[in-house]
Amino acid sequence: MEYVSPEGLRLDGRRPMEMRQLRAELGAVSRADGSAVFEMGNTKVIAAVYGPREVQNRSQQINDKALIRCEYTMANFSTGDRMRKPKGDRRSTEISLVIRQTMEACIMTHLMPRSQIDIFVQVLQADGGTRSACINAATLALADAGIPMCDLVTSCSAGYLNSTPLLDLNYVEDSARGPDVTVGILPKLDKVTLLQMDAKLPMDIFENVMQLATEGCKAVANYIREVLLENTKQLENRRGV
Amino acid sequence: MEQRLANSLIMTVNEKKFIENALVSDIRVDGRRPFDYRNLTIRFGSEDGSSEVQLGKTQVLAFVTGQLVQPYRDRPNEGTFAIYTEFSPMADPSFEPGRPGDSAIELGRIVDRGLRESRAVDTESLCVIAGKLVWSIRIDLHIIDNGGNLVDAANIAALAALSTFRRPECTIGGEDGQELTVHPPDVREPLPLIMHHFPVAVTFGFIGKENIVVIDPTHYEEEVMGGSLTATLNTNGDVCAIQKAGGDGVLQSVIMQCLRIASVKAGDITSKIKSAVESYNTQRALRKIKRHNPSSAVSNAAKHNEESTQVNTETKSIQQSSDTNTSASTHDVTNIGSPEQQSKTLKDAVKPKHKKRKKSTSNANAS
Amino acid sequence: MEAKPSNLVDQLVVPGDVILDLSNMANQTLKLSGGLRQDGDSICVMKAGKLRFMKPNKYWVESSQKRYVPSAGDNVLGVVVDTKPENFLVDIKGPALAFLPVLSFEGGTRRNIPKFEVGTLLYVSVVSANPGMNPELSCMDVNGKAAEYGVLKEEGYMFESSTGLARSLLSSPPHPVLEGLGKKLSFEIAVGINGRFWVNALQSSTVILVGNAIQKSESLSLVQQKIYLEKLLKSIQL
Amino acid sequence: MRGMELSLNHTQKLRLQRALESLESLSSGTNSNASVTVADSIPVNQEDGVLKGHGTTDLDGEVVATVCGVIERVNKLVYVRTLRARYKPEVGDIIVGRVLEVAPKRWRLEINFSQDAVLMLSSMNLPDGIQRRRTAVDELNMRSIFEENDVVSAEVRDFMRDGSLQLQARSQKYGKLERGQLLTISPYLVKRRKQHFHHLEKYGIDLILGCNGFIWVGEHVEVKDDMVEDEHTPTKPDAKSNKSQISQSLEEQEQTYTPLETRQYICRIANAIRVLSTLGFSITLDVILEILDLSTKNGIDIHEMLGAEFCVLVAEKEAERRSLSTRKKR
Repeated sequence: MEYVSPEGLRLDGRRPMEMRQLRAELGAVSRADGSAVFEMGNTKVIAAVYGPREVQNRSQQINDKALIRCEYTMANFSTGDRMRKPKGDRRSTEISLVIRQTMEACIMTHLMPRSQIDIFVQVLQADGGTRSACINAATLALADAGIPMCDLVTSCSAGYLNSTPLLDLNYVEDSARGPDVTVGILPKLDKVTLLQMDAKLPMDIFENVMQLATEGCKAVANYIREVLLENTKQLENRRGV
Repeated sequence: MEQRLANSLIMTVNEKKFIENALVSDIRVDGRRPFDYRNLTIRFGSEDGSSEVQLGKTQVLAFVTGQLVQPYRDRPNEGTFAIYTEFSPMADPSFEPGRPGDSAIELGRIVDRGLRESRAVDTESLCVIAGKLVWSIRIDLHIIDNGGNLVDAANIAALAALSTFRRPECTIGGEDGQELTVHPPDVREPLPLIMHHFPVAVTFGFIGKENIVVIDPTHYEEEVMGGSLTATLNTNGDVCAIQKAGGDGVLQSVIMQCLRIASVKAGDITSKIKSAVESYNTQRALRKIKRHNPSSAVSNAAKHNEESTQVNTETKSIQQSSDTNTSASTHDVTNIGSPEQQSKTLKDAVKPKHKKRKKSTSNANAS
Repeated sequence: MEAKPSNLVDQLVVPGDVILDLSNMANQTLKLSGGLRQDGDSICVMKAGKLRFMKPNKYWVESSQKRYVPSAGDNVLGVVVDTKPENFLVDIKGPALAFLPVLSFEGGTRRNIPKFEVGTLLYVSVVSANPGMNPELSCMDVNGKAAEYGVLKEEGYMFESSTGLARSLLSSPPHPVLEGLGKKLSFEIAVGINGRFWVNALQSSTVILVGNAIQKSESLSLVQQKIYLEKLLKSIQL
Repeated sequence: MRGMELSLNHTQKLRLQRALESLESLSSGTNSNASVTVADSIPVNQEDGVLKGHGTTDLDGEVVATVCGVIERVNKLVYVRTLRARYKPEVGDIIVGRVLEVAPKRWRLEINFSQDAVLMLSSMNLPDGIQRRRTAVDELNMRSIFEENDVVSAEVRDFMRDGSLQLQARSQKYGKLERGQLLTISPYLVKRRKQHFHHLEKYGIDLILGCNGFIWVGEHVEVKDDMVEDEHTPTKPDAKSNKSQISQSLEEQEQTYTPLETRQYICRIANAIRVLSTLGFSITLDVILEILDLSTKNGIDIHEMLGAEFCVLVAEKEAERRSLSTRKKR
């Protein structure tokens, strides 16, 4: 199948190195301490953060840092085929684990000992790159909850189809069973915290694709930073003196 | 509370600091350098498709079995391939009995992704009748002892087991071309799987503030490290899968350096697996010659003949069995033990036990 | 009348062995320690090991195992796992966590309770060990002095060993490998009878060498140990 | 816009926008560059020596924010004041909390902090008011003081050695709160003041602005010296109490009866606070009273106070108020 036309356009009309439209909104869940909706094109996820709060299961309490928990779910209506998916299948357990460990790397857990932070992410519409969108939404929600972090984490994916590196794969491109590289970076430190990859790719091409995904992460980081700054200013202005 | 304290590994402050400090002077607690792999031993069981891998103190058992099933609707002419992991508290008290924990699932997913997504096993050759019957390959990974770096050990065990696994040969016959014969191993030599390449997982740990890279971390080092990266590569230098699930951030240049080191290690490990498999195959060939030794066969000859005739009549049409779950427990098939056992396995190969009697009566009725 | 000690003394015994028959013994007091029990008229062995005897009448079975059975008066290496208002919970490889009262330090008062983070390595003595109770530890000797007890320096590395190896490291004549290494290298070592030893030296490589050599020596016979030691010392000089 | 689930019509939308814009222009002059987000570096003069406060960390010699908020500088101290976040207790803060659990010698309170707060039996005055030894009987009667889900006002005492938070209620003004509403808002909207207890005599209402964002609006209760009376009237004999049961229950009824008017005022004030908090305006007594006046003057029903029109009105009013106050300063 042709994923890149001779004119250099992808199926949805993007250029190979073009990202989908980003949209973020803070405060989507009023009960939560922090929440956000994040959209990458047609992929839409919602994240809510509760905490830091008292540890619910005493035996899990950690004496020198906060306990981070994460639950990732995919809404039944998020994909084309509306199947009832069993809760806690292997894929979502793994993604929950990956999101938790990624967020743990940037949350300053030692500042909130003996407490617990819960991150809930739910995919409302899946159109490729859900993992990245979830991480971006979680970052926004954590920042909204005022939880101290040493850096933001932003994520973006890239693939390699028709001998062309493609940024931010959508569902059709994703299901082509080609290589799919998901990268999560700490933009300020310029370090990679999350890196997942499937299928086969020679090493030098992999480096290019990873580089492309990293650029995508940086673009996401700029957008997220703008959103947060705008939000902070708004809150401060409204509050008044 | 106390229970949890007793089950979790508590490292002393001294140990944590020492591991970091020693790494600054390029040495690890077990005397290795940062980029030394532990001793790797690969052993095989008496049956095809089983292997035992020992990596330092880590021990993993892999068992491959095959079964005839209906294929997935979206891939009608491909065999299926699944990985199951078993983390028993025997290997490490921190593993909880019952439901597989996060680490068990992550391990399964990493091995699965490395083998399946890179198409290491030729699944198309596992198709028997398109859309109706394919071989389903199942790998069971049992952790026997956790000495750290389970992923690499499990991956090697899976590769070794896959490369010695053999499935019974099947032929399709009958007027409508829908009749299936599963040939017992002593009638036709069972077939090995077609492996396109060997994706080998190599794990790195990042320890301390400077994120010093170590290869093949022990479970002490795993306790201390801030993050890890598992790269699955083959000998052609292709990257088949990478997993770095959060944790401390590292520079891109470090990741590329890891990949280059991993590629070298993957070459070493692949040749180790291949030589182990080769010696196993020669041994197997020797055993087979012994097996055909007439003296042992004489006593069973009469019964044996009966068996083989029975087998030939045991052909059955697929339509008849489409509702039943056709199964073939191949590890039994390959085991040439007593004739009683064989007769059982042959019947097993075409239908489940509880349907056995019913089926034979219905067959009789039909004829 | 002085009874002859059992003829199995210093021999290997296994569970079920009868070491003494009380029926043909005159009225005599016996002290039985770990691994022995009285079954009617006979004294039976409960665990595999070497039967030991101490004059005048004490018997016990000595064995090497991974777990430690606490007994009063032993000096052990413990790891702090939790802090409670009254006690530190310390892991000494025993069947239950041991309590170290916050006041059992030299000059310990309510005001100067030490602060130990989880994972602090301590050299402590077992004060009491009764079945059904958590063992109690102390960081003082009988005179209430700190003596050698307390926190070990936050460097060096703690190695695990069997109780048998720990005992042989503490025994006299000294453990040949330890003695041999001590002549050539400079390092500190603290051995807990509970199967842990801590090694510290200026160079990390020395710590690793000493620790691994000692761990390896357990599976070697005396002669093999000597050969191993010679080889090892040669390799260092190279 | 955050927290706005109102459906505004076109004019309302424009009016609200204009009001908010004018608010923005009013405050943007003061500290426009002081806002930071996570991982933004904070410009500091390293030579002067900097003390890094809350919400900052050191990254390769650079001071970096760890939360979103506003940079504040006090002499050498640099810190980031967070906006939306959980409550950060300071010793002496007056808070309102909800009892979660009655534990041995203590109550556990939910106060919107990262952990539950602890109110020891020993750090509160018993109903008889006298400082005395707490006996086992007192311990058994703890539920008669506070039960689960009671709302309590107290003061932050200190942090214990293990990091948990201790409260105290050693004054008659602290204690159980009854006959009113508990509102929870974001703590950054409540400023630390000298006065957190307000008695609105005009309406017969108590208003407690807890520093933790829990706000109590309830019927006014006279802080009286209960124990004096109690001591004068020793426990009545059983027979007598039986007789007086009917009269007593009437008496009780009278005690617990809140006049309709007061109840309406409670709701009105509560709704005023709700509107302010959805708009994200800081909540002080003056502002609340002003909104209350606004609602009564315009004849707006209590339930209409949460509607779109009133919300816009409040925003306009606030913009007007703030512009007036800044003009006055000039």
